[in-house]
Order: sequence, then C-alpha cells, then structure tokens
Amino acid sequence: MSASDSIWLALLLPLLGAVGILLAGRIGPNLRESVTLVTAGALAWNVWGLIPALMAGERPEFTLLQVVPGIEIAFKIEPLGMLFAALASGLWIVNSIYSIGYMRGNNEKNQTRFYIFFALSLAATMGIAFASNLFTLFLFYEALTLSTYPLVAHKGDRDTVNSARVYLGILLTTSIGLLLPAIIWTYLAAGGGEFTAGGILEGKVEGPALGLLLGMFVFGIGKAAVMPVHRWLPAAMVAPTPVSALLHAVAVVKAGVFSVTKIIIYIFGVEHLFSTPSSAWLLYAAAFTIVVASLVALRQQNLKRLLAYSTVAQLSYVVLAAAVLKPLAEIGASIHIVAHAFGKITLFFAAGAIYVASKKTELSQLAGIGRRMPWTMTAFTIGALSMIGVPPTGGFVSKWYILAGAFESDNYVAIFTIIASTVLNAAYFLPIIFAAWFGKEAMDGGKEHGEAPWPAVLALTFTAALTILFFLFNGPVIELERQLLGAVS
Amino acid sequence: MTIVFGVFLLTLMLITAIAIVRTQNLFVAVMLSGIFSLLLASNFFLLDAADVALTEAAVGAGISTVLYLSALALSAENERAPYSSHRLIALAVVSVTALLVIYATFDQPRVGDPAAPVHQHVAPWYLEMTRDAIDIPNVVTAVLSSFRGYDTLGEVFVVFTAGIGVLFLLDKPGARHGGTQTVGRVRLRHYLIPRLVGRMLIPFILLFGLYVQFHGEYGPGGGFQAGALIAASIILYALLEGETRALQALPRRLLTLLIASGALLYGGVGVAGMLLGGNFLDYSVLASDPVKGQQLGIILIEAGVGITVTGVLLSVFHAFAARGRF
Amino acid sequence: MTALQAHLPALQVVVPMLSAPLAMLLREHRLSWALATAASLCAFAIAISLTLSVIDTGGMRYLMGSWPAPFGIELGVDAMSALLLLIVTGASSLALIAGASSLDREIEVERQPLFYAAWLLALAGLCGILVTADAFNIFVFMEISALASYVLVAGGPDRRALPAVFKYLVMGTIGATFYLIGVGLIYLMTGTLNLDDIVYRIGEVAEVKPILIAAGFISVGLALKAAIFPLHVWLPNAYTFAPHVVTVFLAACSTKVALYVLLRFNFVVFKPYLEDHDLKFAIFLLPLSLLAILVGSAVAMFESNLKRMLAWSSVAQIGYITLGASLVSVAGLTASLLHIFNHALAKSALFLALACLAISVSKLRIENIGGIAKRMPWTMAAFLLAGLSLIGVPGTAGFVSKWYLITATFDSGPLGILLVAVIVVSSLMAVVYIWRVVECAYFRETDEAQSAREAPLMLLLPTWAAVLLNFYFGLFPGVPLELSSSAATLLLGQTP
Amino acid sequence: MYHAVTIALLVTMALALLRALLGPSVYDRVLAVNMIGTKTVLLLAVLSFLFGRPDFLDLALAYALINFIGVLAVLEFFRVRAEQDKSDSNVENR
Amino acid sequence: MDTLLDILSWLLLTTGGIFVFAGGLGALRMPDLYTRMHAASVTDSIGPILIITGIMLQSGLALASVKLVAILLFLLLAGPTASNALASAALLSGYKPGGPASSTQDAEK
Amino acid sequence: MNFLGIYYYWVFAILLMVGFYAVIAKLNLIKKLIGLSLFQAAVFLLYITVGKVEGGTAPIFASAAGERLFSNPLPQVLILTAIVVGISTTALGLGIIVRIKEEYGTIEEQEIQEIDRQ
Repeated sequence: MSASDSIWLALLLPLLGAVGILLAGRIGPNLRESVTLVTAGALAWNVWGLIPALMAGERPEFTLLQVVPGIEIAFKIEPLGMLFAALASGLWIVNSIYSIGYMRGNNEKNQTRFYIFFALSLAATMGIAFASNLFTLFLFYEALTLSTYPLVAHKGDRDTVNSARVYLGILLTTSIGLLLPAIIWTYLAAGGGEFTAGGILEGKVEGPALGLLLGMFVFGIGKAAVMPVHRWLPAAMVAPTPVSALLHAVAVVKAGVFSVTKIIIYIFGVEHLFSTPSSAWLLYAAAFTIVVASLVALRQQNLKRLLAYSTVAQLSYVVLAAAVLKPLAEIGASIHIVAHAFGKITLFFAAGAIYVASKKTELSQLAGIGRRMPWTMTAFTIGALSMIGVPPTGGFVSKWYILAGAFESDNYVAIFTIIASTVLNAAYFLPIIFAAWFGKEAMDGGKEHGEAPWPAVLALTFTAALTILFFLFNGPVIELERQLLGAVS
Repeated sequence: MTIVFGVFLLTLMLITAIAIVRTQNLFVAVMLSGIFSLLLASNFFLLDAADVALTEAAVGAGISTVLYLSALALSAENERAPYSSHRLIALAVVSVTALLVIYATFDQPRVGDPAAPVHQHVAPWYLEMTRDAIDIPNVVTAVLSSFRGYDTLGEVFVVFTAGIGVLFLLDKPGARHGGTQTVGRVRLRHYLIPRLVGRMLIPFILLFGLYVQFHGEYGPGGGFQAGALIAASIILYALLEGETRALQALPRRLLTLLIASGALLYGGVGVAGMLLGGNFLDYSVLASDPVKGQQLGIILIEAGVGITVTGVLLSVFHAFAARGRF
Repeated sequence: MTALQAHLPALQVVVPMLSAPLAMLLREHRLSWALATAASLCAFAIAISLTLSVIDTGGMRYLMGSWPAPFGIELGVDAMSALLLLIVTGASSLALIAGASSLDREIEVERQPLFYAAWLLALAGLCGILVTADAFNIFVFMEISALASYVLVAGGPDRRALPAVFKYLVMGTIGATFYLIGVGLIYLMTGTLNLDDIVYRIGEVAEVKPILIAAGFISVGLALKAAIFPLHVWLPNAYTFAPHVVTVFLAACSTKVALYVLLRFNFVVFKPYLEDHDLKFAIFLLPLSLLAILVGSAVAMFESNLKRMLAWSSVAQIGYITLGASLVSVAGLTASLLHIFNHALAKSALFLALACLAISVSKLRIENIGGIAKRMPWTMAAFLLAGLSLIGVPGTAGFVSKWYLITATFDSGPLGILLVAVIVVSSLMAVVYIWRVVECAYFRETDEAQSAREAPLMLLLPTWAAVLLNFYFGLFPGVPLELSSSAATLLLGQTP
Repeated sequence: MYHAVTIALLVTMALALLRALLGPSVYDRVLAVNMIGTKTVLLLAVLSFLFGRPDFLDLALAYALINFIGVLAVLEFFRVRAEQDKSDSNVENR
Repeated sequence: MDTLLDILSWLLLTTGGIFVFAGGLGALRMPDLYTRMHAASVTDSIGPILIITGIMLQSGLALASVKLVAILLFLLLAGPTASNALASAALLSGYKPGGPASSTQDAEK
Repeated sequence: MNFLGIYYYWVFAILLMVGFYAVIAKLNLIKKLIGLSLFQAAVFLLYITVGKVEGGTAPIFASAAGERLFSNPLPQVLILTAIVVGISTTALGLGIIVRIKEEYGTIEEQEIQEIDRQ
C-alpha cells in the first residue's frame, strides 16, 4: 500500500466512519461506539504507518483533482503536517473512549449526530494536515469550521445557540474577511500557493506589504486565537467536554496554530521574514496575548473557562516560538504543539470527569475533591504541571527548546514573556491542586460521589501517562523536527 | 407640398396626445386615443407607409378602442384621482430623456434625404430581390413574410402569448360569472336601425376582410390587418346581436383551436422548409420552382397569421365581454 | 446526425415554441405538463450538443430562410450564448420536473394547460434572444419572453401578485421600448440590423452623437430589464408573489439574459469604435453594482419573508455580475460570466428548497418555520447547502466565481482594495441572512412546524439535484469556466 | 387640382378635433370622432389620387368600416353603462 | 375633352370641400348637441357624394372607380346609421333636445 | 426646408415626453397603459420617418408605376411587428387591470398600496 494511497485513505476513513456511525446509530449505541473506535484505530494505524516512510526522507504526495488550471486540491506529507496528523489521529482514539464514558454518564441526547460530526471534523483536520497548497488548506479549514459548529451547538438551548453563533461568526468573518483575500493576494503575487521549503514570497512581496500580508494571515486564521480574534474560544465552552477537548487539544486550535506555523515556514520563509523589520509585530502580538490571557485566566471562576484562557495563552506560545524565527525555536514550537495537546486534553478530561461525577464546575466547589476522585485529580495535577513546564512533564521539554531558541537570538522580549507566563501559569493552577488535595470537604454535604465512569478514568490516566512518557521518549518527535529544519535551514 | 400636410397632421396629433394625458375622464381619453390612432395612421400614409397605416388604423383605432371600452365597462371607473404623484421628478426624468433625444437629432440626416445611410445598405437589395426571387408587387409583405419571416413568426407568437395571457387571467373559473347572460338583450326600439344596417353590412365587411387577407401580395394588406378586420366585423355582430349569438357563431372552443392552429400552420411551414432540405422558414424549397415556392409560402403563413390574430382578438373580446354581464 | 446538427440553432427555439400551442390544446393538465417537461428537456439536450459543437468549432452560424446575412435574419451561437443556453434550459427543465406537485396547489387544474403553454413560450423567448444575431429580432423575442413571464408571474395565488405584475409589465415595456429607440437610432446611422454588420458599419459613421445616445438608451433599457440597481424595483415583488416554481425559473435566467444582451451590445458593438467607451461603461456600471451589492444584501438581512429575502439577494448577486463586467478586463468578464452560471445554480436550488418548504408551511415567513428541520430534514439540509454555495464557501460553485471576482478586482489597481472590501463585506452579510434562516429552522421551536411533513419526492429530487450540481461545479468548474473565459476573450478580443 | 379639397378636409378635421376637446358632453366627443373618421376616409381617397397611386383606396374603405364599428362600440358601451346605472340605482342608492 | 372633365371635377371637389368646411364650422358653433349633430351628419352625406364623384371623373372607368363607388355606398349607409344611433343613445340617457340649458347640462353622470 | 426635416424628430421627442410622463406620473392604471401606447406610438413615428425618401412612393410595384423612387420598406416591416407587440401588451395589461379591479375594487395605484398595507 504505497504512501500516497494512505493519504487519501486518511481522508476517506473518517468519512466512511461517519457514514458507518450514521447507519450504526439506527441499530444501537454499542455498535455505533464500536464503529467509532474501529475507525479511529484504523486512521491512527494508517497515519502512524506513514512515519517510517517520512523518516526515510520520502515526501509522498497525491493530487485529488484540479479545480481550475493553477488551483488544485493536492496533498503532500511533510514533517510538520505528519506531526499534527499523528497527534490528531492518536488523540481521537483517546477522545472517543472518553466521550463514550462521558456521553453515557451524562446520557446526552442525539449522540449519533455528535459522533458523525466528530468524524467529519477529523476528516477536515487530516485535510489541513496534509494540504500541499493554500487553497486546499482554506478548503478544509472552512470544512472544519462548519463541521464543528453542530458540535458546539450540541445542547441546542438558547445560550448555546447564541455562543455557537459567536463561534461561527468570528471564525467565518476572519476566514472570509481576511484569510481569503490574503490567499488570493499570495496566489496573485507568487503565482501559486504551493507550500515549498524556504517560502515562495522571496522578493515578490517586500517591506510593509509583507507585514500587512502576514497580519492578514495571522488574524485571518481565527483558530490560532491571537488576541483580538480569540473570543470564540471561551464562547465555545458551552459545548460538552469531549467537544471542548477536541476543540482545544486535538483539532481546531491545533489546526489554527499549525496553519500559522506552516505558512510562516513554507510561504513566507523563515529568513525572509526575519530579515524584513515589518514582521516584528508578530512577536509582540503573541507576547501580548500570552500575558493578557494568563492574567484573565487568573480571575476566572469557572474551571472550563480558566482552561480556555490558558489555551489561548499556550497557543500564543507556539506563535511566539515561530515568531522568534530561529531553528531551535521552530523545534520548540512544534514540540509545544504536542506537549500542550497532551497536557490540555488531560486537564479537559479531568474537568469533564468532575462534571460527570459531581456536576461541579466552579473552582470554589473543588475543595477536597482529591480524596473522592484520586485518579482524576492525579491526572489533573500532571496536566497542570505540564502546563507550567515542571521537569517530569512534556511541557518542560518544549519550553526548554523555545527558551534555547530565544537565547540563541537573544530575543529578550521572548525570554521575559516565557518566564512571566510560567509564573502566571503556576499562579492559577497551583491553588486548584492545593485546594483539591489538602482542602476540607465543603460542609454543605454535596451528594456522595465516587470516581467518574471507568472509560473516562481510563482515558484520563492514559493521557497523563503520555505527558510523562513524552518527557522521557521525545526522541522520534525531535528527529521529525530536525528533518523539518534540515529542509528549511 | 405634402410635407405641409404632414406638419399640419403632426401638430393635430400632438394636441390630441397632450389632451389625452390631461383629461380627467378615462372615457374621453379612450375616445381621444382613437382619434390619435386615426391621425397617426394618416401620417403614416403621408410617409408612404400604406401597410402600416392600415394596421395602425385597424388595430389602433378599431380593436384597442373596443378593448379599452370593454375594460372600462368592467372597471366602470371613468374618473380618477385629480393630482398625479411626484410630478416634478417625473417631469425632470422625462425632460432629460427628451433633451437626450433632441441632442441626438443634431447629427441625424434630414428627413427624406435619399443619401442617408438607411437607404444605401440593405434596402436596395430588398427592392431588387423581391422582383427576382419572389416576384410580388408588395415589397413590404415580401420582406415581412420571407426575408425577415422569423421576425413575423416571433410576432405571431407574441399575439399568441397575449391571447394565452388574457385567457389565463380572465378564465379563472372561480370568478367566472357564467356564460349565460343574466339580463336579456334589451331590445330597444331605437336600436332597431343599427341592427338592420349592421346585419346588411357585416357580410360585406367579412368579405372585405378576406380580400385584404389574400390581397397582401399586391397591395397594402396581409395577415394582421385582415385578422383585425375580420375580428372587428364579428365584434360588430356581437355588439348588435348580442354576445351569445356571436358565441354560437364562433364558440370558444373553436377560437382556442383557431389560435393554436394559426401558430402551428406558420411554424409548420417553417419546419416543412427544413424537412425539404432548406433552412428553417425557407419557402423556395416548398415547390419545384423557387419563386412559386416563395409565393406559396407567403400565402400560407399570411393565412396562419390571419387565423391566429382573429382567434386571439375574438377570444380576448369574449373574455372581457363575459366578465361584463354581472 | 450532421444534417440535424446544422439545424440546431433554429431547433433550439422552434421546439419549445411549437410545443406551446400543442400544450395549450391538451385539455388534461397532467398531459400538458408532460409535454412541457419533454419539450424543455429536449431543448436542454439541444443546448448541450450546441455547447459541445461550440467548444470544438468555436461558434455556429445559421441563416433563417437561407437569405444571405445582412439582409435575412442570422442566428449565431458562440461561447457566451452557449453558456446562457445551458442555464436557461437547465433551470427550466429542473423547475418543470419539480413543478407538477407544487403547481397543483397554486393554480386550478383547468388553467394549467395555458400556464404550461406560457412557460414554454417564456423558454422559447429566452432561447430566441440567446440564439439570434439580429438587433430587432432580440426585441421581438424579448417581448415574447417578457409577456410570457408576466403571465407566469400573474399565476400566483396571492392577490398582491397582480399589482406586482402590472408594475413589472409597465417597467418591462418601457425597457423594451428604450431598447427599440436605441436600435432605431443605430439603424438610422448605419442602415443595417445584423449585429456583425453594425459593428462593421459603425466605424464609418462620422457623426458619433446619435450612436452615443443609442448606446445610452440601449444600456438603460436593458438595465431596466436586468434589474440593475436603481431600476430593480419591480424584482422583489414580482419574485415574491409569483408561484414558487416560476420564481425558480425566472430567478435563474430572466434577468441574466438581459445582462447577456447588455454585455453583447456594449462589448461587441459599441466597444471597438467609441473612444474611452470602457471608461464610460465602468463609470456607469461600477458605482451601481457596488450599490446593488450593499443595498441588496443589507435589505435581505432584515427581510422576514423568505422569498423576498432571496429576491433582494438576487439583486445583490446581479450587482456582482455587473461589477465583474464593469472591470472591463478579461479576468473581470470571465468572473461575471462564471457568476451568471453559478448564481443561477445557487439561486434555483434555494428557491426549490423554498418550494418544498411551502408545501407544509402556510406563509413563508421566518417566524413560522422555526424548528422545522426536525420534520423536514432533507429540505432544510438542501437549503443549508445551497446557502453555502450562495455565500461562496470553498468547494461550492459560488466560491469559484467569488475567487475569480476577487482575483479580477485585485489586479484592477488601487480601486481594487475597495472592491475586495465590498465583496467580502457582502459575503459576510450573505452569511448573516442565510444563517438567520438556518438557525431558526434548526433550533427554535414553533407549534406550526410540528405538523409539517417532508416534501414529496418529486419536489425533493430536483432540489437535491440542483444542490449536488452546485457542489459538482464547485469542484469541477471545467465546462462553465472554459466557456466563460473563451467568451470573455471573444468579447474583449474585438478591440483592434 | 386636389389641393383645395385636401386643405378643406384638413381644416375640418382641425375643427372637429376642437369640438372633441371642448365638447361639454360625451356625445359631442362621439360626434367629433365620427366626423374625423369620415373626413379621414375622404382625405385618404383624395390623397391617394394626389399621389397618383389609385390602388390605395382599400385603405379608405377599411377606415370607413373601422370608423363605423368604433362608433357603434362606443354606443354599446353607453348602453351597458346606462343599464348598470339603472340596475345600480334601484339596487342600492349611491 | 379631358380639360372639360378636369374643370368639372375641380368644380365638384371644391363645392364638396366647401360643404365639408361648412359642416365643420357648424359642428363648432352650434349651441346644442342635436343641432351640431344635424350640421355634421348632413354634410357627412353631401360632402362624400360630391368629392367622390369628382374623383371618379378623374379616374375614369377603372378598378379605382369601382372602389370609389363602394366607399361612397358604404359612407352613405354607415354615416346616417351612426348619427341615428348616436341621437337615440343621447336621447335615451336623458339628454333633452332644445333649450339653452340642455347644451350646458352635463351628461356625464 | 431644413426645419421641416427636423420637425418630425421633434414631434417624436415631444410625443415620447408626453407618453413617458403619463406612464410615470399618472396614478390610474388605465391612464398608464394609454401613456405606454403613446410612448410606443412615438417610436413607431421615428422608424417610419427614417424610412421616408424625398419624392419616393410606397414600396409597392404597381405595374403602371414603372420605375419610380421607392421609400425604404424595412422600417415599415419593423413597425408592423412593433404595433402588434404594442397591442398585445395593451391587451394583457387590460386583462391584469380587470383582475385588479375585481380583487381590489379600485384601479388607482395609491389606493391599491393602502389596501395592501392594511
């Protein structure tokens, strides 16, 4: 089965899965759950199968169809895309397991629709990961927005619909408003939108225009949640937890940041961008987002909103790392994508488990919950530590590389921001952990509750373990990144 | 010398037009528009357009006056609101258009100037070709039915659409007031003389209509004018003898058949031309000798036109009249 | 086959035209519907074979009554007319197939044969305009299609259809008469009526004033027929109160054909010889199209009657088409011709979805379609997908023409940025007014919606066919793209 | 030869038109229409001879027919209106 | 011979013209509807007789004269009938003949 | 003689103005239709004036006429078509007016709008 076959298989599998779920949904929930898991497994196996080929330096590609002379839907696997696809397909399995537990525990209605659109959004994520030109990226980017809207609006009551409208409004406005013109400008200026190593805008767009184009791209990709366009993320908190997990950790946000990095590396070209002064503002924008988001997270009472703002901050880490424009920082950026994914998905699973078990969402209610839900809280602690960047967890590795990159280009702004944000992360995570383990049980005698349903706990512990394992065995990931840089520098 | 008559008639026409727009009473407006058509037709006659004069008179003065009157009888509204809406804007728009047209006239060739481009390019060809290819005296009918036969086919279908439209609109079964007349024909004693004279004249009018139909190649005449005249005579019969009697003579079902068959005849001749090897509407292949073929074609399509126009005008009249009897 | 092949341009008009009297004669309404659909499908087949022959031989000529060109009437089919023919015959067949069940609700059975005859005449009229290459002949067929569409619109069950159709009649006739004045002035100066002959003769004309005035009259007259911004007042009411299936047919092609004639006259006839004509043409059309886009989308956002909302959105989309044309560049023209095609697709799908909705919902207003998606999932899904194509989400036909439009505006200098901004803002407005309906249909609850049943299959299949066509031409816009780009080069190729 | 008569006919048509515009009652207008109709017929007959094209007399005959039908149509319209007013007046007083 | 014919037809034509002009003048200046009708209809008969015979003299024995006779016959038939119908319609709708008041009475109800 | 030549065009312009004004300003639907037919009549006059040749006669080859200067037949053909188109539009317009009268009870535009507004 050649590499290019597995590309379109990667796209086709989730779609087939969605159809399968649709049919299975009529028969029974168990069959439907099993179809989801099987599809997730098959996708992961298929995508992970590509890694050895990629390691050997092979770049398989596959052109689906030519829409118009000069614009076609084509896919090409390169290290960054591979990393993102592997991450997304892997976490889909975990997320499916978790959502089975969550959905059953919460007995949510019309779950079939949930799983179908979940599979569709995964297909879109694969498309983004493997896109080989801007047009394909934009096509699947829009598909991802549209397929995640029903997930966000899952409950269907009044405020869910309103926040779903905010979610869709911002994402569509930024994509049609800024991203599409930017893409067309690139197509016009560079004569094509292919992602090519070293960037294609060399000498074609110069000076302030380059800065403007970069701005249109960064703010156009609303999913990267850089400060002014980040409001959709907290608004999406109304969705059920597996969806928030998907949004924040697995697909949507990662797609945004992944696209920004990919465009910076493959369209603008790292040196070209570094040499033009007009692109420096990106660094300050990212830094600003990190600091402000962390401050806002500090004041949040609702657990999921806190995690949302922390995600906004963590995303801008990646953008900051990319903006440092040094090879080491680029590696740090891609590693941070992985580390943050593991950490944040654990935190969201924990939040979800707490909600399923005890219907508690506010921080004040979490006092002394550690004793009641030991497994969940340990996973939560590991996730939080990874966010802060304490050694045994993956977060430390990525921060290490980003700091190294910053030092290399002695970019004091970056260094200062990373340190300040680490302090802030600690400031808003540690009190929660402390209260959970050592705080006394609130006296109003909340209902007796044990651990969350076993599938949720299983997923929790698995991702927590992943976070730690990533710290120990990050070899293959770094090797993948080195190849990326090999191609770039 | 005739230019002076022309100018005089034009001024009369202008006065009538302005009077039409200014009068309050709708009935008066209809009467004046009848006069306007008559004056316009005589103007056309002065400008050497005999066929057009006949059509304008038959259609303009005859049929449209009858149609307007039957519509007025139904809407029974001969007064209308005194003022007109946003007059100033209308005046402004209208005067701008008029100025534009007058601006265009500065460079236009003088009326009747033989050197004008209009008479140089396409027209002389028609005059020769009619003599050689079709060999009928009336060049207008030749151009109308053969050189630009496709236009006339389109035109027949315009009339056909109008017929369908009025039947579709006014044959709404719901609002139909039943074919039978509620109020019997009031046999007014005073109305005796017109009925008598009418009964005597109608056959001659019909005969004259047929004469105009088949005289199209030799003098002013043709399908439309004949259709209008025949329809006018049957409308006269309906006016004098009552609408039911006219319906007995030409029942509604027959009229619909007339409408469809006329249009189909015209189209059929065109398709026959195609089947026999020529292009669409090519009459020269209809008969062995092309000139005879052309003449045969012209007679057939003029007949088709006459049938459709008669059918349409009569069914429109009956549609209006049927609504009149409350 | 080649013998028949030669007669195709004439057959394109003759088939629907001659089947109209037949349809009228049949008493049984189902029979006349069957005849009408057969004739429309046959016309569609002819249009397809015409397009194929145009693609490989680049245009066909046909002499009516086999009289030589400038004297007799000549038919000419080129890339642009082939593109429009596909739309007109396609939309008509689609609407007719869906029409049977939806019309039974709106028109009494006895009157349906007349209705279908009028429908065939409208189709024949539109095909006649597209196929002919003679200025006066365009006027005759314009009248046929106009009169027939007045009859179709007047068929609407709602009594407000009548004043709407009267306004449509008055404005349509004024438009046609303006066109007639224009042709008269041209004839006055050049002496011929054949389009190619006029192009050849206009060069020799010394005094240019009457030609300028003629260009003015023709453009204004056709702007009136094509509902370009300030002259569009008849469109919303006419589309709203017409029977649903008629709106599908008219929205897809009646204004488009007028735009076709406008483009043909301004680019083929006037462009070569009137100096800085394209400057005047752009000044005349650009601001109007921008206004059309903004006002059309804005009003559509606040309109609660669904059909009127889509009618206003049509006004905005016509603004897009004229915007593309007013750039007077090959890219601009290709974009506008492509948008004619894609808008016809998107709008017919949307109106078909409304026709399905109208089966079970009494008044097509936003308040009373709340929560209907549960009862009519297929219809609302079709509406949603067609809405996406209207917005221009990638992968749909709407996106392709938006992509080309933005590319065209980009390289039209500093003004381009403003145009891109307008296009982007209006597609966002489109998002708003489509999403308003979708959200209301999926999430709000109304009691009336509970009793709704899914639309009959005969109506759903054409709707879904239209939606899938939207996506097909979104991903494989080969044929319409090639036709519109060759037409654009043809139109601009005229410049010496 | 024919000029004198043509001028007379044209002037009479002008006078009849004046009567049509001024005419207080509707019947005056009908009278004026009838007059203009017959004068046009005569005008056409005279003009066709002035132009030396005698075969245009069919037009004159056609005009005479149409004029006759037009006038009778108007009077028929009055009869319908008269009946309507009668039936309306005794049905409900306006 | 033909000069005699020309003079004769000229004579007929001019008298016809004078009668027609008199009718027109009468229609304008007569006080009441019926008197106007009287003036108009009388000249509507004598006028055509004179003018058409004048023209027939010019055209001699040709198809045109047959047509002229047809026109004359039709005018002589149609004219009086129309006037009669008009008078009876006016009378029927209560338009009193005679008396100054009648001319101003507004017949448009 | 130049004035007379131009006079025909001015009559065309004035007739156009009168007809167009009636269509736009008048509120009564029948008056609008009459205005429309006036508007079209003006265009017919333009076409026929264009076709006239000084000293020419109607384009019918009367055998006795022999070789004479003929006016242009083409505009007359066009106008024959246009007249019939005009009458068809008027007939359809009148049909619509009759239906409006039955449905609304009035044929004044502003009254119809008021009835619709309630």
